[in-house]
Amino acid sequence: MAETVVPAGTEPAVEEVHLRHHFATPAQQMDAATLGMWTFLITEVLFFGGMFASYAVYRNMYLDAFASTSQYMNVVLGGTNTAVLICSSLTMVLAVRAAQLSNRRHLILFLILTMIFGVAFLVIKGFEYHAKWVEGLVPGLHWSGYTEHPEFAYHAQILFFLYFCMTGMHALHMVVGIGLLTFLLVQAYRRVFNANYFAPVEMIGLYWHFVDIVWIFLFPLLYLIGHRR
Amino acid sequence: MLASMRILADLPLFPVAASEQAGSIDALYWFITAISILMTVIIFLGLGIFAWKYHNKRHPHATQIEGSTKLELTWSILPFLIMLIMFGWGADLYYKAQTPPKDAMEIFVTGKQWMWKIQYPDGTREINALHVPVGQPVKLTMASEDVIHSFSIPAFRVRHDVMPGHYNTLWFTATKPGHYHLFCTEYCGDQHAGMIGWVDVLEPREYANWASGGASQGSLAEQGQKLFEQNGCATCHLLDQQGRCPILRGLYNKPVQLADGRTVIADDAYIRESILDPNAKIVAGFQPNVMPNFKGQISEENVIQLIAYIKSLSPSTPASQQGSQQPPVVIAPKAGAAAKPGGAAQH
Amino acid sequence: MTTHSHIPRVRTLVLVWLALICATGMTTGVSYVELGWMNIVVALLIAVVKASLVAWIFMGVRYTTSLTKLFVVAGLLWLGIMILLTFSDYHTRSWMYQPQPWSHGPGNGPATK
Amino acid sequence: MATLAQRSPEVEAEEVNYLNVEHGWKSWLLTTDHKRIAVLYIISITLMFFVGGLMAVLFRINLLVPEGLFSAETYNRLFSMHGIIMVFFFLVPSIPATLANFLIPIMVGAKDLAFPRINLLSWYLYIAGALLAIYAVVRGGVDTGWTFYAPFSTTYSNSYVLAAAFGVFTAGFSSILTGLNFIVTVHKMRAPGMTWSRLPLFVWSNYATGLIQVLGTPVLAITLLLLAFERIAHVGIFDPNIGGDPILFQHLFWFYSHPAVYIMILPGMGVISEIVSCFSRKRIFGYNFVAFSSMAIAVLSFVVWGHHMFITGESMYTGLAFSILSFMVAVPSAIKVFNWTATMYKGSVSFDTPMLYAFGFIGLFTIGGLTGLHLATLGTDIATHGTYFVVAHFHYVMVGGMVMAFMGGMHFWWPKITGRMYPEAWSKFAALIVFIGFNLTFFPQFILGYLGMPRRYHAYPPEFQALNVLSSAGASILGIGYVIPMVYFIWSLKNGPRAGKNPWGAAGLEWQIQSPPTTFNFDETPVVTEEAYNYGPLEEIVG
Ligand code: HEA
Ligand code: HEA
Ligand code: HEC
Ligand code: CUA
Ligand SMILES: [Cu+2]
Repeated sequence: MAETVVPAGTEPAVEEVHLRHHFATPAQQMDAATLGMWTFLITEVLFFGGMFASYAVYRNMYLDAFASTSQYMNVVLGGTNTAVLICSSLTMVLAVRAAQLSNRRHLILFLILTMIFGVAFLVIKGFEYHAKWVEGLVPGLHWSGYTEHPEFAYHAQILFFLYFCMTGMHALHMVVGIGLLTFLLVQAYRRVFNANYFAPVEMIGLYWHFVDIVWIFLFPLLYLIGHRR
Repeated sequence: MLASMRILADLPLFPVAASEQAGSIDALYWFITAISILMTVIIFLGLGIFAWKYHNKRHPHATQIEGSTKLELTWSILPFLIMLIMFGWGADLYYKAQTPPKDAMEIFVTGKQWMWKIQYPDGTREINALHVPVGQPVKLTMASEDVIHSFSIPAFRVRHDVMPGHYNTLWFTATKPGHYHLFCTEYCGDQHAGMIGWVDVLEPREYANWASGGASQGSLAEQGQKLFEQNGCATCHLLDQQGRCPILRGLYNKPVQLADGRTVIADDAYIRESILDPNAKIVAGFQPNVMPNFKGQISEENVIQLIAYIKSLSPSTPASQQGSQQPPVVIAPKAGAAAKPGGAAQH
Repeated sequence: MTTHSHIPRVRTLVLVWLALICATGMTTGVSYVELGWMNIVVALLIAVVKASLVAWIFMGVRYTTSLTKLFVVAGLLWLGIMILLTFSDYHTRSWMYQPQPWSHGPGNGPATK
Repeated sequence: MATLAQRSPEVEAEEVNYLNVEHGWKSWLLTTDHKRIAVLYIISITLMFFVGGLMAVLFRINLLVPEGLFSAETYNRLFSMHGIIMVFFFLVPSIPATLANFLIPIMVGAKDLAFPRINLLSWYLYIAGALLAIYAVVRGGVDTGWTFYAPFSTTYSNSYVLAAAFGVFTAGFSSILTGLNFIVTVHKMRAPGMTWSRLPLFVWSNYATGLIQVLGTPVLAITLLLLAFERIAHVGIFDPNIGGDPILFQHLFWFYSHPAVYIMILPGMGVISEIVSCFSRKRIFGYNFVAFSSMAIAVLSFVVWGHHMFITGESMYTGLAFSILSFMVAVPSAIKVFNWTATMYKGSVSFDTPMLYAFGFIGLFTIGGLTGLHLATLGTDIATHGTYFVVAHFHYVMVGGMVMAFMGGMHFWWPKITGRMYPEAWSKFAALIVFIGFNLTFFPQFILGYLGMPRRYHAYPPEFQALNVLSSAGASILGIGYVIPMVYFIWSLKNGPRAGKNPWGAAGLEWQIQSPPTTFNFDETPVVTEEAYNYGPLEEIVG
C-alpha cells in the first residue's frame, strides 16, 4: 500500500519555535509526547477498568435483575449515540490528517464538526438522563423503588448506579474532550499547526478516539445485552 | 532494676496453645521462623564477614566481578523450593480450617458494634462469652448486623472475618480447659478494642452442668418456632392450603428448584436470604413479591432462631449423611449436652 | 526512532468508518436474536473488533513503534488481570459450599445425597 | 573520602547552579526544573513525615497503659491519619518524587524529565491532596484506617472520610504523573550510548515503580470515587444490605494497594544498589538479575493482592492462588538481597553513613520480608492477620526498608543536591540511634502479634503492657534519631564543607557534573561509553 510519508524536520525555522529546551530533536519531542499520551491512555483504561470489573461482578451475581434494567435502556438513543461518536471519530482523524497536510481550512472545519458531534452526543445523553430521572431510576437521588419489578428493587439500584457511573464518567471525558477541541480550534485559527507541528492535534485525537472506544463497549454492555426480555 | 527484671521474667513471649489447630499452626509457624532465622543468619554472616574481610583497610583494591548465572539460579530456585513447602503446608491447614468435621457441634455468633452475641442450640444466649467443651469439635456460624468484624481466639489460632450479608464459619477443637481471650480483629469503629470477651473451655462434665443451667426460654428451635408464629410465617408456610407458598417441612439441606432454572441447596445461607431478601431467589412454581421482606424487622439473631426451627422441621437423617446439621437442634434444652458424651469419648 | 508521521488515506478512513457503522447496526440487530449466553459473547466480540479498528487505524497503532504496541497490549493485559483474578474469587466461592461431582471432601456446607 | 581533598572551594563558590540561578518565591513555585521540584518535594514530604510521625508518637503514648490514655475516638483517628499520611503523602512519593526526580534525568544524561510542566503539576496536585488531608485532620480526622474498608467507611463512620478520600484521590494523580514522566523519560530521553544495560539500577527500579504507579493508581482513584458515591448517596455498590459486596471493595482497593507496597520499596532497592556498589568500590554483582528482578516485582506485584483477604470469605481456591503467587513475588526480592551481599565479596568496603543505612536496609528488609512469608502462608496468616504481627511486618519493610533507604539516599546525594557535606560523626550517631530505636519499637510487636494482640486497639489486656512499653520507648528513641538528621542537614546548608563534584569517588553521570548541578545539568549532552558502576576493569567472572 502506498503510504504518504512526510519527514519532519524539513523546515528547521518553524521547528525551533516549538522545540522545548530539554529535547534534542523534534523527533524526540514527538516520540516523547506520543509515548506519554499512550501511557496516559493506559491509566484511563484501568480507571474505567475498575468500573468494568464491578459491572462484571454484579452482572454475574444478579443476572435477572440486570436483564430487567436493560429493558429501561433506550436502544435507539444509545445506538444513535454510538453512530454519532463513530462519526466524530472519523472527523477527528480527518482533522489530524488536515493538520498533517497543513490544510488549515479543513482542520478548522473538521474540528468544528467533531465538536458538533460531541455536543450532539451529550445532548442525546442528556435526554436519556432526563428520562431516567422522570422515571425515578436515579439511585441515591431520585429512586422510585423500581415498582415494575419490585423483586429486583435492591439489585437494580446497584446496576443503575453503575450505569450512571460509567456513562457519567464517559460523559465527563467527552466534556473535557470538547474543551480540548476548543483549545485546538483557537490554536488552529491562530495558524499554530502545520505539517511540522501538529502534535497537540494528534494527541488530543488519540484521547478522543479512546473515549469513543469506551463507549463502543458501554453500548452493548449497558443497552443491548438482555434488553428483549 | 529488680522491678524491671521481674517484668521481663513475666513477659509472655508465646501464646498458650489450647486447641488442636494451635498445635499444627504453631508447627508451621516455627518451621517458617526457623527458615527465616537461618536465612537471616546467612545474610547477616555474609554481610559481616565481607564487611570485615574486605574492609578497605584490609582490602584496598576491589576485584571487579561480573556475576554468576549459576549462583543466581541457585539462590532463586532454592528459596522458591523452600517456599513451596511453606505453601503446601499452609494450604493444607487452610483447607482444614475451612472444612469443619461433620460431627461438630454448632454455635451461632452474631457480631454487632460492639459486642459478640452467642447463641447455643439449646437456646442459651451469652454476650462476649463463649463456653465450649474440651475435645469436641465446635463450629461457629457467624453473622454481622452491621460492619465487618473478625472473630479471633488467639489461644486457638483461629480467626475469621464476619462479613455483613454472609454467613462465615470457623471451627476448632479445644484441648485445654481454661479462660481465653476472644478478640475482634477487624477494625469496626470506636469501640473496636472493646469488642472482646472470654472463651471458657470446660471439662465435658462441667460443661454439661453449665449447659443445664441456662436456657429458660427453650431451645433455639423453640425460640424460632415462637418467632415463626409471631411473624406470621406459619400462616403461609404451614397452614396455607392454596399452594401459594412452599411448605417448609423437610426443606433443610435439600436441593431447591428455582424459578430461573438453577438448583440450590437449602442451607443456612439460603434460608437466611429467603427471609431477608425473599425475591433474591424465587422457588419454582411460586410468585415473587408474595412473601414480605423481613429485612430490618428480623435481626440476625432471630434469623438464626428461625433457621434452627426450619431445620427442626426436617426429619433427621442418619449422622453419616448429614452436613453441618446436627440432631440436638431439634430436641429440647439439654440438647447441647446430649452431643457431648460422644465428643468427650474421643479423648 | 522514526522521524516521520504517517498520513492515512481518506479512503481508508471512510472505509473504516463505514465498517464501524455497519458493525453498530449488526450488534444492535443481533441483540434482538435469542442466542442465550452467546448474546453477550457476540456483542463483546463485535465490540472488540470495533475497538480494534478504531485503535488500529484511527489511532494509528498500526503505524506506530512496537513500543507503543507493547504499551497498548500491556494496558489491556492489566485490565484482564484485574477482571480475571477478581472473578476467580466470585466464580469459585461456591465451590466449597456446593459439593462438586469430583470432590468427596467434606464441604463447609451440607453434603449432597 | 580521599577525593574530598581535590575540591577547590574558591572556584566553586562562584559557580552558577540550579539553586542560585534565580531567586524569589516565584522562581520556585513556577519552576519547571526537575531539581527544584525535587527540592520542593523534599520539603513537603518531610513535613508530612513529621506530621505522621507525631501522630505515631501520640498514639504510642496512648498505648503505654492498657486502658489507653486517650479516648477511643482520638486513638482511632490518630492511627488512621498516621497510616494515610505516611503511605500516601510520605512513602509513596518519598524516593520517586525527590531523589529520583532529581537524579533520573541526570543519570540518563538528559536536561530534564520529558514533561517538566507535568512534573510541576504533579507537585501541585500533591500539595492539593495534602491540604485536603490536613483539612480532614483539622476538622477532626478520619477513623477508617488507611484501608477505608466498606461498609464502615461508607455508612457507619461519622468522621471526615470524604475529605481524606479526596485527598488521597488527588495525591494519586500526582503519583500517576510522576510515574508517567519517569517512564517516558527513561524510554525517550537517554543520552547517546546510554543503553538499557548501562542504566544505573536506580533508574531501573524507578522505571519499574513508574509502571506500577501508572497501572495501579487509576484503580485506587476509581475505587475511592465509588466509595465517595456510596457514602454520599448510598447507592448500594458496597452495601451488603441491598446486595452490594464489601469484598469487592477490598479487591479493588488491594489491586492498587498491594502493588503500592512495591512502589514503597522498589525505589529504595534502587538506592541500595547504588550505595552498596559505591562503597564496595565494585560493580554490582549480577547487574542483569538485579535489573530484571525489579521488573519481575513490578509485574508480579499485580497478581498477589488477595493475600490481604485470606480470611475475609474470599474463595479458598483464590486464596490458594494468591498465596503461591505471593511466594513468587518474594523470589526477586531474594535475588536482590543475595546480590547486594555478594557485591561486597572481594570489594573494598568502607562505612560512610549511606553504607550504614544500606546495611540497615538489607538487614531489616530481610527480616520484614521473611515475616511477610508468615503472612503469605495460608495457615499462619489465620493466626496473624489483624494482629501486631502484621504491623511489625510492614514497619520492618516500610520503615526499616524504605525509610532507611530514603535516609541513606539523602545522605548519599546530599552533597550533590546542596553542594555541602553533612557532619560525618553526627550522621553516624543518628544512623545508630535510628537502628536501635527502630528495632526496639517494632521487634516486640512481632511477639505481641503472635500473642494475639489485635492492631487498631486503643486499649488492650494488661499482660501485653510490658511489650507495649518497650515499643513506645523505642518509638521515642526512633523519633530522636529522625530529628538529629533534620538538624544537621539544615545546619550543613550554610556550614557544611563544600562537597565538590564527587565526594564519594562514585561512578555514574551525576558525579561527573558540578555540585549542585546547573539548571540544564550538562553543558553538552554526554555520550556514554561505559557500563554502569565502572569501578575498574573486569577481573573475574564467577561461575
Ligand atoms: C514496603 C512495603 C511492603 C513490602 C515490600 C512487603 C513485602 C511482602 N509482604 Fe507485606 N504488607 C505491607 C507492606 C509491604 N509488604 C503492608 C503495608 C501490609 C499491611 C496492610 C494493612 O493491612 O494495613 C502488608 C501485609 C502483608 C500481608 C497481609 C497480612 C494480613 O493482613 O493478613 C501479606 C500476606 O501475604 C504480606 C506478604 C508480603 C510478602 C510475601 C512480601 C514479599 O515481597 C517479601 C519478600 C522478601 C523476602 C522474602 C526477604 C528476602 C529474601 C531472602 C533473604 C531469601 C531467603 C528466603 C527464603 C529461603 C524463604 N504482606
Ligand atoms: C509508611 C510509612 C510508615 C511509617 C514511616 C510509620 C512510622 C511509624 N509507625 Fe506506623 N503505620 C503505618 C505506616 C507507617 N508508620 C501504616 C500504614 C499503619 C496502619 C494504619 C492502619 O491501621 O490503618 C501504621 C500503624 C502503626 C501502628 C499500629 C497502630 C494500631 O494498629 O493501633 C503503630 C504502633 O506502634 C505504628 C507506629 C509507628 C511508629 C512508632 C513509627 C515511627 O517510625 C515514626 C517515627 C517518626 C517520628 C517519631 C516523628 C519525628 C519526630 C518528631 C516529630 C519529634 C517528636 C516530637 C514531639 C513528640 C513533640 N504505626
Ligand atoms: C404472605 C406469605 C408469606 C409469609 C408471611 C412468609 N412467607 Fe416465606 N415464602 C412465601 C412464598 C410465596 C415463598 C416462595 C417464593 C420465594 O421463594 O420467595 C416463600 C419462600 C420461603 C422460603 C424458601 C422456601 C423454599 O422452599 O426454598 C423460606 C425459607 C421462607 N419462605 C421462610 C419464611 C419465614 C421464616 C417467614 C416468617 C418470618 C416467612 N417465610 C413468611 C410466602 C410467605
Ligand atoms: Cu468488631 Cu472490631
Ligand atoms: Cu500485599
